[in-house]
Amino acid sequence: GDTEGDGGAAGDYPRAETLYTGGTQWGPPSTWNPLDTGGHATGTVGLVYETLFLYEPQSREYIPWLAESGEWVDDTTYELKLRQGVTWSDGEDFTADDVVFTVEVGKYEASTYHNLWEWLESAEAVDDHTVRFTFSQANYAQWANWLYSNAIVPEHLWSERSEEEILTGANEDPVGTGAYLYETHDQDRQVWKKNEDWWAIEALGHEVAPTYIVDVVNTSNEAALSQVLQGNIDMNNNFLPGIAQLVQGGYQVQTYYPEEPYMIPANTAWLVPNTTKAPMDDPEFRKALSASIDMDEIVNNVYGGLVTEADPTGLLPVWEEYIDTGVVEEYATPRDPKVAKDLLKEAGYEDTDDDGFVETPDGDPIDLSLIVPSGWTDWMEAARVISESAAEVGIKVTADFPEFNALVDQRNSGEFDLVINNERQISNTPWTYYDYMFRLPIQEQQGTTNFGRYENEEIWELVGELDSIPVEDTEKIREVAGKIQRIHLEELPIIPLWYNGLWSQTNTSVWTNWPSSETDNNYLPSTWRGYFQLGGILMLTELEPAPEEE
Amino acid sequence: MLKFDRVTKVYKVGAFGGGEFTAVREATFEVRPGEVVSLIGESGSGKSTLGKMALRIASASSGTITCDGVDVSTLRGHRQLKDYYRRVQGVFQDPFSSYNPVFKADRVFAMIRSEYHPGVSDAEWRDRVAEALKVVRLDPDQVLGKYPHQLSGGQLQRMLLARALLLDIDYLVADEVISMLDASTRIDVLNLLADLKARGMGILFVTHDLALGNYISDQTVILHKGEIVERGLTGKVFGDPRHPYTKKLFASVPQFHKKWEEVEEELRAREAADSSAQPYHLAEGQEVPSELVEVSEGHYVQPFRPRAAV
Amino acid sequence: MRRYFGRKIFVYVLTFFAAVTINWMIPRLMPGDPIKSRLARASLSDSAAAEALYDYFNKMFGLDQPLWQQYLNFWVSLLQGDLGISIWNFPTPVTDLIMGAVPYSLGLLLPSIVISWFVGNWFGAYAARSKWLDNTILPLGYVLTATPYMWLALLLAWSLGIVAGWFPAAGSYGLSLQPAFTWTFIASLLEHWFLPFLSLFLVALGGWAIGMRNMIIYELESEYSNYLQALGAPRRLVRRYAFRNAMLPQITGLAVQLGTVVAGALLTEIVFSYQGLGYLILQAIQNQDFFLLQGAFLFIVIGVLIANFIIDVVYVLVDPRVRVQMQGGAK
Amino acid sequence: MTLEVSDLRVYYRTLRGDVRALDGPTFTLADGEIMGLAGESGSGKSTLSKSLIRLDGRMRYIGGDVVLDGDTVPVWDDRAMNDFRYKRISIIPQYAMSAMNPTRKIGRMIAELLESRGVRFREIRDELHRRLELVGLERDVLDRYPLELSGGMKQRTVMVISTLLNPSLLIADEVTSALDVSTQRAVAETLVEFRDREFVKSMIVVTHDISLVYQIADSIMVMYAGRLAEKAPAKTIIEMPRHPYTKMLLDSLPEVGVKYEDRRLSGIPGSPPGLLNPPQGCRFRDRCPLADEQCLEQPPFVEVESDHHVACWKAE
Amino acid sequence: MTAAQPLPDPTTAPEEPAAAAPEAPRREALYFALRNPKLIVGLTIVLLFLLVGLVVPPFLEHGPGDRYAPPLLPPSGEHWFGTTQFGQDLFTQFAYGVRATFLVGLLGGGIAAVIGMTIGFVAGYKGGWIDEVLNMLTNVVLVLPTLAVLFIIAAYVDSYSVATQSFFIGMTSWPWAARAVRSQALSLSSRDFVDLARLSGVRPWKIIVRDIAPNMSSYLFMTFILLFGGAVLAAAGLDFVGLGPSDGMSLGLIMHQAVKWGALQLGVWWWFVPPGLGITAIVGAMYIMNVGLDEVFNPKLREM
Ligand SMILES: Nc1ncnc2c1ncn2[C@@H]1O[C@H](COP(=O)(O)OP(=O)(O)OP(=O)(O)O)[C@@H](O)[C@H]1O
Ligand SMILES: Nc1ncnc2c1ncn2[C@@H]1O[C@H](COP(=O)(O)OP(=O)(O)OP(=O)(O)O)[C@@H](O)[C@H]1O
Ligand SMILES: [Mg+2]
Ligand SMILES: [Mg+2]
Repeated sequence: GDTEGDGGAAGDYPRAETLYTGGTQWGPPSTWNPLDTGGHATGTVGLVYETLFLYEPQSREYIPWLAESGEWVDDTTYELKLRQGVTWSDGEDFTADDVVFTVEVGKYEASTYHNLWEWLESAEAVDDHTVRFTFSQANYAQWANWLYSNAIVPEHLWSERSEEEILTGANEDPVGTGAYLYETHDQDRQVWKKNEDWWAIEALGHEVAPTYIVDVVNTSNEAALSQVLQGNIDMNNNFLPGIAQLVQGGYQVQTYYPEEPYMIPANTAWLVPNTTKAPMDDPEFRKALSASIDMDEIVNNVYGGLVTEADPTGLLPVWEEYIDTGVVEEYATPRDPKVAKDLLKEAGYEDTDDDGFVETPDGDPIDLSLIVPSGWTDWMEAARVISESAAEVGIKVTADFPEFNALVDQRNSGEFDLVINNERQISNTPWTYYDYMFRLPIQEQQGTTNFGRYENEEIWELVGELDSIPVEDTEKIREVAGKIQRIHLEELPIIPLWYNGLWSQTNTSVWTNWPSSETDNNYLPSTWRGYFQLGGILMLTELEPAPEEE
Repeated sequence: MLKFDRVTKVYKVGAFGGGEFTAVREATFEVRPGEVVSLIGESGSGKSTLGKMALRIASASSGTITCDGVDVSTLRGHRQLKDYYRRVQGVFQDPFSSYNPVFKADRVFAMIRSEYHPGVSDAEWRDRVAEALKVVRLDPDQVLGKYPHQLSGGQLQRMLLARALLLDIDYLVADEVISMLDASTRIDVLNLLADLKARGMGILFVTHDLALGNYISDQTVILHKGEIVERGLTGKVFGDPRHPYTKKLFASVPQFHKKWEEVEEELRAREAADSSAQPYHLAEGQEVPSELVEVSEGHYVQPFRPRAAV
Repeated sequence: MRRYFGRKIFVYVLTFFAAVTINWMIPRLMPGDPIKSRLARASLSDSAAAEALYDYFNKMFGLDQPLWQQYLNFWVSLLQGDLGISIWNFPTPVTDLIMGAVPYSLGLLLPSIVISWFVGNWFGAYAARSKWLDNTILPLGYVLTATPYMWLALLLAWSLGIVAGWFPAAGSYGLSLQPAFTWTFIASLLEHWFLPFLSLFLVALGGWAIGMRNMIIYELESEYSNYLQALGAPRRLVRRYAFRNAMLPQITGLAVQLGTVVAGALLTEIVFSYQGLGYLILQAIQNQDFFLLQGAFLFIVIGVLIANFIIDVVYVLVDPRVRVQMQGGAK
Repeated sequence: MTLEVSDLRVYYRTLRGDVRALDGPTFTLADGEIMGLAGESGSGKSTLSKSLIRLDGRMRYIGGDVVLDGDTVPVWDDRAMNDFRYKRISIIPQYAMSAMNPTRKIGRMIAELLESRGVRFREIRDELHRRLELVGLERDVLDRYPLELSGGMKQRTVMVISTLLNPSLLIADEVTSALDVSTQRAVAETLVEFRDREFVKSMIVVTHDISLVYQIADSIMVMYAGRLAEKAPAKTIIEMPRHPYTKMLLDSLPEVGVKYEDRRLSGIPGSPPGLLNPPQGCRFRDRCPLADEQCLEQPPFVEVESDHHVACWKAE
Repeated sequence: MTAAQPLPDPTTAPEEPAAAAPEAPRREALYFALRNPKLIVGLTIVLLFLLVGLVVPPFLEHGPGDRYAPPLLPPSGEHWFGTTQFGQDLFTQFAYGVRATFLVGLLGGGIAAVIGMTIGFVAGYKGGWIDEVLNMLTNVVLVLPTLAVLFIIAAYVDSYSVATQSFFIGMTSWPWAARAVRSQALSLSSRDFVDLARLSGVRPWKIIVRDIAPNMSSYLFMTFILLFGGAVLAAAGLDFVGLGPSDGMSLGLIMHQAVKWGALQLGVWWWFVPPGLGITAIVGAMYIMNVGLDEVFNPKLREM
């Protein structure tokens, strides 16, 4: 037998018309509920269910999608015009009722966007294609984010469902408006089939290239790597080790950038100190720790150049325009062991007992544990580097690798010393990042934000202010962001490390014209959850079948 | 006096403890000091079981075994048992397996020393061992410091007897002590037992060889399938066997000067004399009682049906 | 005989109970919270929603109840055949997940156990008392048994899979296929099955060959072999008898080895990304999916117990010694 | 004359050299003769009996001839011996209790054994049944496993199996040692019966129990340390032994009726020499009360009277 | 994982009564030991690896985790076993891994041996209801799929060490040993010398330790070897799926990392071949040594 046969003509899905993706789904597809944001099968949102807008981060553009347009008619009222001629895959029309229904799902306490209703007062259908939203407080940034993040579900099918079914039901046989239809699934794959009646074909002239999309369940990165190399998977969105060698090795494997860093930065990996514990409650110590880290080692040796060092503010390159360079220049602590040592000395951290490690000014020994989930090999290596470089300046940090669950437990309850985290992704606004960094009030369990439990009312107010600036007002945003950045850099409650890539490796043997810095297909090459509406769907329209070989 | 009173032993049998098997049923007899009692029976008749019960290696299912009035089943704990073994000892059938092959043979003495005579000095101990070996007619130089496989069966068996002597015992259970030995060495061990008897020791001599039993014993107990079928003074049992099983045994013993047929002839002759009604004859349908019937003084026989079997 | 099986069944029930309890208990006593991790993976932006969801799921999985209650509930629903819902793969019932994986695991295990047992015994029997076979097969056998399952799997995946490209190195069937009764599908299934099977087969093979070789030497030296030879029976007959008798302990050996082989299969499945129970268990562990873990483990335990029971029965059937002894007729 | 053995030497190979377990016995066995082979443990009785049918892995044929009914028995050649085995020479092994395959029904085992020797089982089945009956066994033992039989039954079954092809020579090695007296007698008498019915022509009965062998044997041969000491008709051996060893041996055996108080018997002091490097000359020398200079030389095994052979210088 | 193969039928005691063997068993054993190629080869390999594990690490300049060399170098004079993706020296890792392997084998095998032997001896010697209960316990643990149990335990025990791992492995892998030892002890305790020891007033545990155990010392040793091998393989399995000890280096862990970092796909054979080979060699050599020992102690297995 030959392996090529697997992907060859013998199969049920013609190879030339099928796109194989992988790297997002870590277990058998089990739910097609777009409201189950963590669990739904890859493509449920994006391919089947669609959002009102898309947001293209590279060009910072909001692209009207199910909505034709939307605008703030006054400070607290937003009016949305819906696209006409959009139909659900069961033939029903897409209307304002669907949007209102979807927004109102947020009234359920367990809805992922329940907090929307803290500042949204009402959503009403003005007519079939107009929806008016009335807010008690206009959080422009969040609202813009909501508009492109959340998929609309059909009211005519969902309104009869119970709360439980809406929020957690498996929604087999999903009915959406999108470019693809549910075909089948199995333990190890999800198959989508092209929707020939997709509204965008006519309305926007977009046509997705693959007839079938088979999203393969990831069992391991290694297995995925094999599949990519053999051309069995066309696009994989996982961290694959050694990809640098492969891109240059003539395997028909491509990444967004043909050379370092190969990937588009997609999120920031942070070193989160627990600011409620000494000595991490001391900004000077935090800065010294940050300064000690040998980022070159991590970037070059651990990742082999696959990532880049993060900006001192931690903001992603897509938010470059919001970075106040002046502030950064003035307040950022350079990464330099000497600086670290000086900082320590000035703040009174000295090695009083001659064990090679500094003690607190009170003379207490310092022995910190840096936790990273067991099995996350790249992070484990990085943690080791941090531990080593901290030791170099005299800070004792031990890398520990608990199981992921144990780590979540420690992290959420604030029992840890140091943890690495990268939970927030690219978005339309740096607000999402600052919300993640500084959210107040601190709860007993910090489930999603501010794991370091950093309490600073001032900065949290500034974050709120940022939210209430219209998204077009870049000037104003930069100004407020600058203030935040200054406090952040002065206090350094959370230490940016590197930009994690938007891991994407593509094989050109069946499909070409993949997104690349070299061509004009610059859409984000990803099937990650939430990325179809960041341009992933448009990428599919740009794909071209590879010319016949042989 | 080592006294067995209605002793019964039931074993669990079948690979998984399914059934029960009565190895000894209601055995009653006694061993007096200065007397050899031979326990004769075919293989599996329960001889060793009786011996082991006397030695407390196995426990009786019912009935009592008393040693000079003390019920051995009441001996509790390590101390009491140890005291008991100071007075009652055993020697087993297979001299080779009675020694731990990885140690030197004289370890059997060392064990006695460490358990019973920890205070004795080396020199004195050596003397005592030499003394005991002299009694069993062994040369210390020849047997000490050697491994069991370097010694002959007779030597090993005699060392075991010497070991028992180190304890100054009153009773000895000798379980087929000579069956593994060669004809030429057997008799020496047998003579040795007889000498011990003369020193006042009570010996329970287990054997399946009638000739050997006859040679040294005062009392004879014939065991058949766990039951005593005949017992009494050796002279009487051998001279005037009554029970059909005993007779059958006699008829089967190979002898030098008589062929089997001749022996059978003799027995048949006696049979005729015995055919008149006897107190130990059972009527048709009568159960076998547990008590033996006294035929003449000191000679008991289990009641049986006449003509039942030879 | 009834008593014997009664006893065996008692041990099995006890084992089952102990195993299931251990498996129920350990994850729950350990740090971490599956719901929290599930939510953490979902990267919710809103902590209030997260909390509400947390409560919601907790209630749904019954994790809000006191431990003893959970334990009781567990047995009650277990006896009703309900293994609960997977947390990791919410909302798929655990039974579905397991049923999806079991055919693949069995498909690997049964052939590799059975074939290796027969072939191994055959080789071992041949090796015994033949100098050069003994010197070639034996060391090979030892190397094979000493080989970690996953390493052999890696070597095979790398050499025959990746380098030579003869067999696929991962997956259970071709990506372009749907399960169906077509030749293409079956061919693809077999192609994917072969390497994992081979690695399990090879490791087990060595053990059997060695075991057999040792056993048969004892048998060939036994009294009955000597007697047969003294009566001029040909070597063939003597060997046949010895082989048969040496097989018998190997049957019990099979029971003892079963756990090991299952463990090996788990590792092999992981190497080959084969969608059997091994992969499920690994996922369940990583996601602290109590219910799936319980289910998968339960399945393995039941499987091993049933297999053991079958072996017990077979043993009694084929070995007259045991049978006769069991009827209490030892003498 | 059935069997002629002359100067047969079979040694065991061991690390420390050869154990000369069988060092040149020469004797003959007449048609219809049952010969008892007695001697101390380790005197080479089993070695002799094994040499006549199959040398095991460690036995080494050194020299000597064996002639059966005029044909030379190639004891050194395992393959060639197959023609003799079972058909002309048969053995009841020392451990008859475990001589049968525990997992085969006895009947089936016999059938397979016979077929493998080129004998049609069907043709011999009736004879088999007859012989089983003769030794007092039901036919249905053939449908049983060895485990289900008692020791005596197993012993008799093996006897029947071994003699089924009417060999001219049967070797019975310690066939009665593990049995109790009554079974012992039955088995011993069966042996005689087999000879009388001419199932076998002649027989060597190995035992260390002289009184037993006296009951059935026509002649008795006594071995000592790998050599022959004495061979004579049974009665002669018992009543007029010539070899000092035989004498002492007989003197040490208690009989029913002899009591310690009446007559104290005594054993033979000392122990037999090791066979690894046996001393030159008469091997009984060290234990013999009559030994002198002459005994440093090996005494020949000579016929001192008709049918009475002794290996002793002192045998008058 | 339990033993790779069962010991020969335990009812045939390796040491037979020395009645017919006039030669000193010990001296004879030594004689055969020195001439048994299996034993010699096995022992040599084991000792070689032991040497690597014990002697080499202290002489190494770098730790097993040090990233100091260029990544993914194939084996060369400087880096005997090549380097990893991170520029770690694989020979260094290997040496440390071998050390851990022996540690796990000794500890895990040792714990299993202690438990198994204790239970086996007590059950075999005491008999009666104690035997019944212990047998039941043994059967229960025997039927448990141990690796699956280990998976569960390892997964949920927070960061643990090689010693902890060995402990768990030991706790789960003893049953077959207990069974084997029990049947041996059972047949030994029916030997007369045990009765004789009892008659000498020796306490039961002393009888077990002083009389029964020495008689099966070779058997016990062989049991230990098999347990050792089983523990090493089990640990390798755990390490391989990433459930190994959180600190330190082991051969299984090297394989784990090799696989994680795509060594198979990148053709970096020197990353995953040596560690597996190391395990196979150590365990295989142990097993071969075991046959050798078996032959030494078991006259029947010897070929002359
Ligand atoms: N531990 C045991 N469990 C079950 N049955 C036993 C046990 N020990 C002995 N028996 C049985 O009890 C009966 C009597 O055994 P015992 O050893 O007392 O016989 P014996 O007369 O000494 O025989 P032998 O002459 O063979 O030594 C035998 O049938 C034997 O099988
Ligand atoms: N396999 C062997 N290796 C070495 N020596 C052996 C072997 N078998 C027997 N011998 C020795 O050969 C001699 C004769 O042994 P054989 O078995 O013929 O004696 P035997 O007269 O049959 O004794 P027994 O009455 O105990 O059966 C003995 O000294 C014995 O130690
Ligand atoms: Mg007995
Ligand atoms: Mg013999």
